[in-house]
Amino acid sequence: MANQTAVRTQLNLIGLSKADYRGNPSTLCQGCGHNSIANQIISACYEMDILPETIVKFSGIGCSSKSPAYFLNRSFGFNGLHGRMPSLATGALFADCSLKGIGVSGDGDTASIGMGQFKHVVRRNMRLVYIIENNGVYGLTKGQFSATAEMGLTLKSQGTNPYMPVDIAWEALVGHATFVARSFAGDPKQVKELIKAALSHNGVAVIDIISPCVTFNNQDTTLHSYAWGKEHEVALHELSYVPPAEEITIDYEEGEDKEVILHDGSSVILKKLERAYDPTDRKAAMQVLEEANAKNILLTGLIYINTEQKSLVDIYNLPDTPLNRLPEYRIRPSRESIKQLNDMMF
Amino acid sequence: MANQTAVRTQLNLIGLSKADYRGNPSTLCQGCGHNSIANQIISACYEMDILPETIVKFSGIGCSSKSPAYFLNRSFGFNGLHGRMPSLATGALFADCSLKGIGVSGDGDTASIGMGQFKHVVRRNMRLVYIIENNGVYGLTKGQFSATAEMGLTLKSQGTNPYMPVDIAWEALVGHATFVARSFAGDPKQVKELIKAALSHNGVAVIDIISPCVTFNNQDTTLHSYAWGKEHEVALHELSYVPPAEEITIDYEEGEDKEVILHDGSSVILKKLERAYDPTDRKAAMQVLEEANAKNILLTGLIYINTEQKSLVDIYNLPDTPLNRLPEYRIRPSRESIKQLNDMMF
Amino acid sequence: MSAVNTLEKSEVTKDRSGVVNNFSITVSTVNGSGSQTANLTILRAIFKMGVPVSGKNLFPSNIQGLPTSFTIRVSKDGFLARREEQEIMVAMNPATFQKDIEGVVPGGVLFYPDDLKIPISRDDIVSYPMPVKQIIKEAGIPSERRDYVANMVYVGVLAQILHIDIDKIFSALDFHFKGKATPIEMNFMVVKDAAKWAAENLVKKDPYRIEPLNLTSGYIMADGNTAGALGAIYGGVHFVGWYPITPATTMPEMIQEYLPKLRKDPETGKNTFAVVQAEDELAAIGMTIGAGWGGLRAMTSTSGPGLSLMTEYIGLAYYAEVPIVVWDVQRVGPSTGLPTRTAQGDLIFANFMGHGDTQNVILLPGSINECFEFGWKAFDIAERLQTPVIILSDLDFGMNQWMAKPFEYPDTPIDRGKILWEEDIEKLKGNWTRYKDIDGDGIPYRTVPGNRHPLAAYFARGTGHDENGGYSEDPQVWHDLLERLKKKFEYAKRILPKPVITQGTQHEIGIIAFGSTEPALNEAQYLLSEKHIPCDIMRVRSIPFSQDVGDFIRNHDRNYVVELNRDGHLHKLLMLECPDWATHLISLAYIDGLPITANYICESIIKREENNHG
Amino acid sequence: MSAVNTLEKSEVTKDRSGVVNNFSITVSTVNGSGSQTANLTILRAIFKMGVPVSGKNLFPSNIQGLPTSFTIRVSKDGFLARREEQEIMVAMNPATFQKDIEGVVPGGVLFYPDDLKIPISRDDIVSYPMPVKQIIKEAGIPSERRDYVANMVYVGVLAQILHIDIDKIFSALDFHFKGKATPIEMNFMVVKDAAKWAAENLVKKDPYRIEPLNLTSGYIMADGNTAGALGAIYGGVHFVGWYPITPATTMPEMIQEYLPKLRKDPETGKNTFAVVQAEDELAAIGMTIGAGWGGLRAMTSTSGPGLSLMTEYIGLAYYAEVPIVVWDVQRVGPSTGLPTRTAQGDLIFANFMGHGDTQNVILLPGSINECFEFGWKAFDIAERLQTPVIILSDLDFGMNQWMAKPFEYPDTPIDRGKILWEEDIEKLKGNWTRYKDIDGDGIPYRTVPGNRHPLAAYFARGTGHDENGGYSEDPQVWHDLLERLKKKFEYAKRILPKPVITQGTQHEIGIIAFGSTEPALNEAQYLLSEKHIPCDIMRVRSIPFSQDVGDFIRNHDRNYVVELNRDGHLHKLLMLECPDWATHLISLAYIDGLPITANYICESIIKREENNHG
Ligand SMILES: Cc1ncc(C[n+]2csc(CCOP(=O)(O)OP(=O)(O)O)c2C)c(N)n1
Ligand SMILES: Cc1ncc(C[n+]2csc(CCOP(=O)(O)OP(=O)(O)O)c2C)c(N)n1
Ligand code: SF4
Ligand code: SF4
Ligand SMILES: [Mg+2]
Ligand SMILES: [Mg+2]
Repeated sequence: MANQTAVRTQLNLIGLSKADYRGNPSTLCQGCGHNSIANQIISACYEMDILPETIVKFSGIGCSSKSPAYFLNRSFGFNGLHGRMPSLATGALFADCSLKGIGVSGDGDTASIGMGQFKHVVRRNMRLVYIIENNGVYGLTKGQFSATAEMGLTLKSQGTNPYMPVDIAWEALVGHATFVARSFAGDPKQVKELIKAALSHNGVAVIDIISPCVTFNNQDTTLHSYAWGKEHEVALHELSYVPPAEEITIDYEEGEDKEVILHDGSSVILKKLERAYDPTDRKAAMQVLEEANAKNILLTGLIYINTEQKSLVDIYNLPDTPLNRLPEYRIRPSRESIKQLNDMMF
Repeated sequence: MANQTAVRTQLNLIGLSKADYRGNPSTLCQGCGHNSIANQIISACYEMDILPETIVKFSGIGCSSKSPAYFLNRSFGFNGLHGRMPSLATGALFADCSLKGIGVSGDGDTASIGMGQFKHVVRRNMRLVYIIENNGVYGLTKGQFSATAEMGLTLKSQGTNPYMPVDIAWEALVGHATFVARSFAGDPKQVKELIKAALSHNGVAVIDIISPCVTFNNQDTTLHSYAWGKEHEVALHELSYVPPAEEITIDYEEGEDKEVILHDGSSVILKKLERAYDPTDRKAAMQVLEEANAKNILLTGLIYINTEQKSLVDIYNLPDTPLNRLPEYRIRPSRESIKQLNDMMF
Repeated sequence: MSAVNTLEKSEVTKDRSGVVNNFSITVSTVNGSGSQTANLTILRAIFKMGVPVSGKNLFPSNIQGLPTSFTIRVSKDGFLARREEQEIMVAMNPATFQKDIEGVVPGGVLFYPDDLKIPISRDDIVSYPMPVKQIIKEAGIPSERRDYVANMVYVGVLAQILHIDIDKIFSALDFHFKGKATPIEMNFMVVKDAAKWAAENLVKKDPYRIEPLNLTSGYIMADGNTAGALGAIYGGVHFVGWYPITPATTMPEMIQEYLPKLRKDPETGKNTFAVVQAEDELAAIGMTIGAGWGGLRAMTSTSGPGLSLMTEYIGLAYYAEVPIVVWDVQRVGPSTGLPTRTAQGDLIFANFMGHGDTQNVILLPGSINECFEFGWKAFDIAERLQTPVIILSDLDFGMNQWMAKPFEYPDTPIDRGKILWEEDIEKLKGNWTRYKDIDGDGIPYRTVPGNRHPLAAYFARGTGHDENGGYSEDPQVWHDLLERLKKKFEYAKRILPKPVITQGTQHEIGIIAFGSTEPALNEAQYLLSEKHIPCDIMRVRSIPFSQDVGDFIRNHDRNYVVELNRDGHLHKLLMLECPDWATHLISLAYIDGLPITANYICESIIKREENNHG
Repeated sequence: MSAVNTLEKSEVTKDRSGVVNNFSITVSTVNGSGSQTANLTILRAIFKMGVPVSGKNLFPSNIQGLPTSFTIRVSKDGFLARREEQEIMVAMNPATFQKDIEGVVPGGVLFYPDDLKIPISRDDIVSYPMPVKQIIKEAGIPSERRDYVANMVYVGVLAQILHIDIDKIFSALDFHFKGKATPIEMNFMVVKDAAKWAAENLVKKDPYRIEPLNLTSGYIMADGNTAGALGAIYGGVHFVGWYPITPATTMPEMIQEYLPKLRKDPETGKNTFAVVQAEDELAAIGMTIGAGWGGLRAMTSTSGPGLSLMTEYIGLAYYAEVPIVVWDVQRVGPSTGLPTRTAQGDLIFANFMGHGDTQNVILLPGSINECFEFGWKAFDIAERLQTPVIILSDLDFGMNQWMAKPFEYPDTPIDRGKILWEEDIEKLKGNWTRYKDIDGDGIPYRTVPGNRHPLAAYFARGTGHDENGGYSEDPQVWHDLLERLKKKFEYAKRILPKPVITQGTQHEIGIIAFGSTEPALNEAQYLLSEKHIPCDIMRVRSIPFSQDVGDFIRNHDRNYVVELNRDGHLHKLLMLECPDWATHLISLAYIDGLPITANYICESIIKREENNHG
């Protein structure tokens, strides 16, 4: 028995060890929130028995955008341009629609330079897990305000931020995202379960994760610090991902707790904490977000999900064979067709 | 008396006739909503006794963005790049902070290519009247879907739009705009009053005006057509602008109706229509916007206003003399200073 | 090569002064009035009569109500470039009436609506008033349609006076309205009524007429954007990320129109492609690069302002070696410039675009057929070289109807370049690295997402990387990779389309050009030969230049470089190519938004030659 | 001109082999460990001892934990370029220890922390272990501060062994910490303890030492970004729109730091400027152009990727004639490239950027003093010419500390160019138009918003416009306006900084370069002259080139063009400038991210010269 358990912790159902999901050693600062998120991506994929080759990684530019090099070395990845990960991912994921995309971005990368592409990939409901490692600051360029920095935040040699912050979850919701979550790098379990749920969602899954920058924005009183997060996190629910075809062993109370069935047959169980919350209700989502702002809390959990809407690739009616594997005769019209064509060209 | 009236309709308080506010003849299509908006800008400025030289006009690219050439010929104007009017206006308005900016953009210009700059100029609360002439389509490039086109809209040679629309008022509100309005080119009176209020607002004033494209998107059943608008417009209130220092002659009921005092001492009176509505309540604004979507109505009026927040230029502590008129001795440090400076350069 | 080259020389008599099948017709109207249908109908009817013809639409950058003109050149000799002279003017627009009249050659012809109450200032031209309103009214056209069919009146009158075959007009209408009976009949009725009215009421006083020939059989008519779109479809395009911009918009629109017809998967009946309208050009290029990296044949099409916006991402594709195809249908820049006028002004920018050391493969189609051919070939080149390929077309190609030879089925199978799949990696025992030059051609091997071999994946990036794609700041690694890219571009010269040279004999004078100036060039060559100034022509078709380009240049004492821009872009690039012969290159660059004329080329050369010898 | 040029030649003895005041020190650490403070302290202390010195920081593109090195060159002769050789190595990083040791010249010196348990592979160098942890511990440094001050140990040990004046170290610390007692004392205590330890425990076995000289008095130390920032402030900058990017970020940050100190309005005490951090470079340039159009002295600063993103808007500024200043602090491209390495790879792009026919004024500062000077002058030039001015600096200038002459107060009053205010329009009786060439220099008059004269306003645009600014698609209007812009650029040549030519006598060999390669160039000239290969140097300082540039080139049989890029950008532009002399231009372009060395230049030239004659 003991022996069996040991084996089970080493290999997952598809026979891979956790090491098969690792990336290169991180070159980020020690304690950076981004590292902890990378680890949860590794764990989530390992525990979900996902073949790493079926994931494709994307990022923009920033410390956060370096992270994809630190997980899933066996997955393809593309570190694109600052603020323009979404378009890259959109194009690439058409190549083989059986692949799952994980995009990692920063708050600068998404909410400053990347606002346009962020809003539009959300609107298109591209099948992409879109993780924002949100630290309220530009890490890689050494500590300028990003668009998510709170009004009044004072940073070394930058003065005081005079603007209202961009709220990424709010933006996603208003922009018709079909999966909106917020989490906290200091709450690894929740991060992991959310990533799992996101990977099973058929559409864009925006996860706004407060991920402290220990070097440039980790004062205890500021909204993207570990200390603040630990003290102010309020989870909407306790979230557990249940793989497809697995029996639900978590005990939960119907009516009170909530189960959401995902595209691939898996589900998330949302155990009620302070109050019942239905993440399929867009109005409710707006209410809690607005409340969170008013009460100055770090509200985390699955804020909104819509499992009905078609994802971008669904509307294109593509064959099962990935487009990038189609042989010549399936992508070049027949020799005969050219005659008909010319006849049409008056 | 008759004579006097004639004179009064000819010249406003600063002695200008309406012709002094005109622009070049429009080269837009006959019946285009944009023309009607241009006319209301002319009327608003004329009626507000604004010296045309104190207005600066901006636009991006599109039929809508051509409009600034069709009003206020005596005002400076800059027709910038597609989607990038806001940055241009931001820079230019620092030149002389006594000037008022009017930016005109299209739905493509603002919500497609311009999403980033739109959201960020709003966030900065730049003192700018930002008018979106929203027709759900790209007029100038002949009828492609813009980002505000409703899901399911079918256009000639473009097929059917598969995406959820961008709701510009919603976006402005979530993005912390301090003045959010929606109107309809088919409701010229409201358009005009809103423009007046916007011109008196100290901050960004977003006016999303449904402005039908008669050439490419005016089918009776589509959400940016004249017919649909006429049938589905529901005004939040009846809106009247009262200039500063003018006595309020409109009779309105306290409690029921609402008066909002603007930065320059003018006010808007919002006469209650179906129900009492307080545009200074952000939550209420969100509610009505969400309801409007659910009920499929064209909700118009002043949706939200916040007169407290500083505008961008306010935070810079600039002198009264416009920056662009400062003489050399006020912008070049003294000759003596260079010695001290060099001493600092170890 | 364009139609003009391919007309059998024996069939034509070189007669530029004649009045039969040899003149230009300009129709001056306001845009948004539906005149495009009328003008294309005339154009197509003449074409169907076997007479070589070209049409150029000179339209404003708005949607409705501004002056617009359409010029049809009829040329039995197959000279189809723009000409400065207008023999026949159809002046429908009161706002430009005076100016329009002034443009007519002495002895020319004026058609005009009889309700235009403007005095005609010329007595050296023939004038035909047309009772447009009356004919429309009598034809019983419902009032809301009247504006649109009114233009058919001049079609009918011209048909009668110029002897355009009325049956061919029917065929043209049938084609235009895709066989839809109602509009065809309504329009044709007006044409017939107008022709009848003209027959009964007008006496022909001018010498111009069309006579049937058989010089167009075997030819087609198409615009360059459609040709490029079809080329892409035959090239197996999988993915198009685009954003609307004049004059490029119709290319993706045509792709969208024809793809479903031509490219349903023979196995499943499903789509083998995706066309996505992006939110802007930054996204369009990002999507395209993502798709190209993903192993799709990916393209975008844009014009100058969009190309400028794509600068940074194209630089990444160059350095990360991602194959993509970018069509730039040029209009007049800088900046927003003249969106509805033609130019060749993006060449030097396309060549040097992007910060740092970059280089792009550039294709320069010079005919409608090459728009089609390069449309498919560009994918082979991009995938073979793993680099962006920029195709420079222009508005004149893109949006005007040209005579062309029938499109030819690609003569080589699709070349997907060096892609390794699972079995390839297996064979190599996993022994591959993304950015290593194995074959000595500077081109590495690549894998694409979806490849499920555990050793297939790599991490692509725009930052410094070593042969494995691993992040590197090592000076030597950077230097070596950049040198390899240079080597790749050396190799490119071998596979890119060679220049087209007309008459290979050695002459003193060479004319060098690219793209849509081709018809004017051929006509100029003829005109110059008549003046006893023989010259050779080289039409450059790709960059980096192959050896042939330098050879041609060095074989000529004076090379005139003709192009539609101010700064002589091709001229500059050729000087850099042949520093030893740089002073033998003479720029004849000119830009005003109009297609070039043979006269301009001719006269410029004669003037220079006189200076040289004088 | 940099310090090196300005050292009185009589003061220096040309001795490159000596060990006194003539060697390089490299400190190898990990980044984020605070070593920058220690290294700058050494640098500044040596400078304060009157010995010419330069420091170059070679750092990775991350924030913490990766290898980084800092090289200090000490040169009594005032040669301050990078050298390949390292005499003294301070090896603090276990990860690179082996490699670091290998880099030391035979007879060189190694300092290392004594807890590094790695065998030292060399016996031809002198090694000094340093008990870093022990000294820190004994100094009683609180544990959370230990990591940061640990590096002061090597400062102290080096001071002792190399004879660096301990008082000067105090001054350096005092400067660094802006007089804040606590950090100064804590750090200085460690330095003293370490020096004491070294005095007591180490025996000097190496020949290297610093001796006080008086060659730096009257000099300052500064980096190029600070110099540029200060220049802008003295140039009366009103508006900065920017977005962070390495290595440009510190320029706006320095502007923000110094503006409030130097630029309070003498009348009101208020700010006479606004610095706005934009959401991206598209917005940064848009704001800057808006401000420039509004009559502000407006600038932005960026690096390659940002410049690429600015392409379209800069094209508009060119065509609509908006004065702006764009600093491009170059890093290695293409694409994201090597963000923390230096290059001169954006030149040709900056020159041709943007679709259509464009052209930009480019300034090429070649010293810290020119960074300052061009910093203010650029505004005069931009406003005089009404066009974007791009200043190409680079990371080596921008982020490294250089010896420089004191900044000089601008020697000309601010030139706002041809701006008309209310009274001017009044005088002209309203008779002005925005885009007309009145003075024959191609430069029109402009008004700016706020001008309340009813005839002052005009509508600016990137679309075709006539002399009034009115929208126009007229071919002639387009053509003429573009030709006028060309004329303006001809005029520009008269007012742009002329090249700096060292030794005007005619020689066979010319060396041509620009920017931060200047110190290496001067050293190379000296080295070559020692080998009896005399050569003249021309440092180009602006584009479009003035007549002098061509003259220099044509006066030399062989012109070697030295630059830090792959494709020979300056070489290409000079070939276009002098087609008749194109073959006399030889490219010595090289790029690997490191600053160029005199050796590289020297050896490349010797090799070519041998080939030439061999
Ligand atoms: C076009 C462009 N502009 C600017 C930069 C410089 N840059 C690199 S990372 C970064 C900000 C990153 O901030 P964020 O996305 O929040 O990531 P973090 O480092 O905080 O994780 C910037 C401005 C760039 N690489 N490209
Ligand atoms: C960078 C760039 N891309 C594309 C275009 C082409 N373009 C001109 S207007 C326009 C769309 C305008 O749509 P909208 O803003 O809705 O204005 P409308 O014409 O509908 O009023 C586009 C795509 C351009 N001018 N510049
Ligand atoms: S600088 Fe901040 S964001 Fe970047 S790696 Fe360090 S802690 Fe993380
Ligand atoms: S095309 Fe549409 S938007 Fe443009 S002018 Fe005509 S009606 Fe207006
Ligand atoms: Mg961040
Ligand atoms: Mg629109």
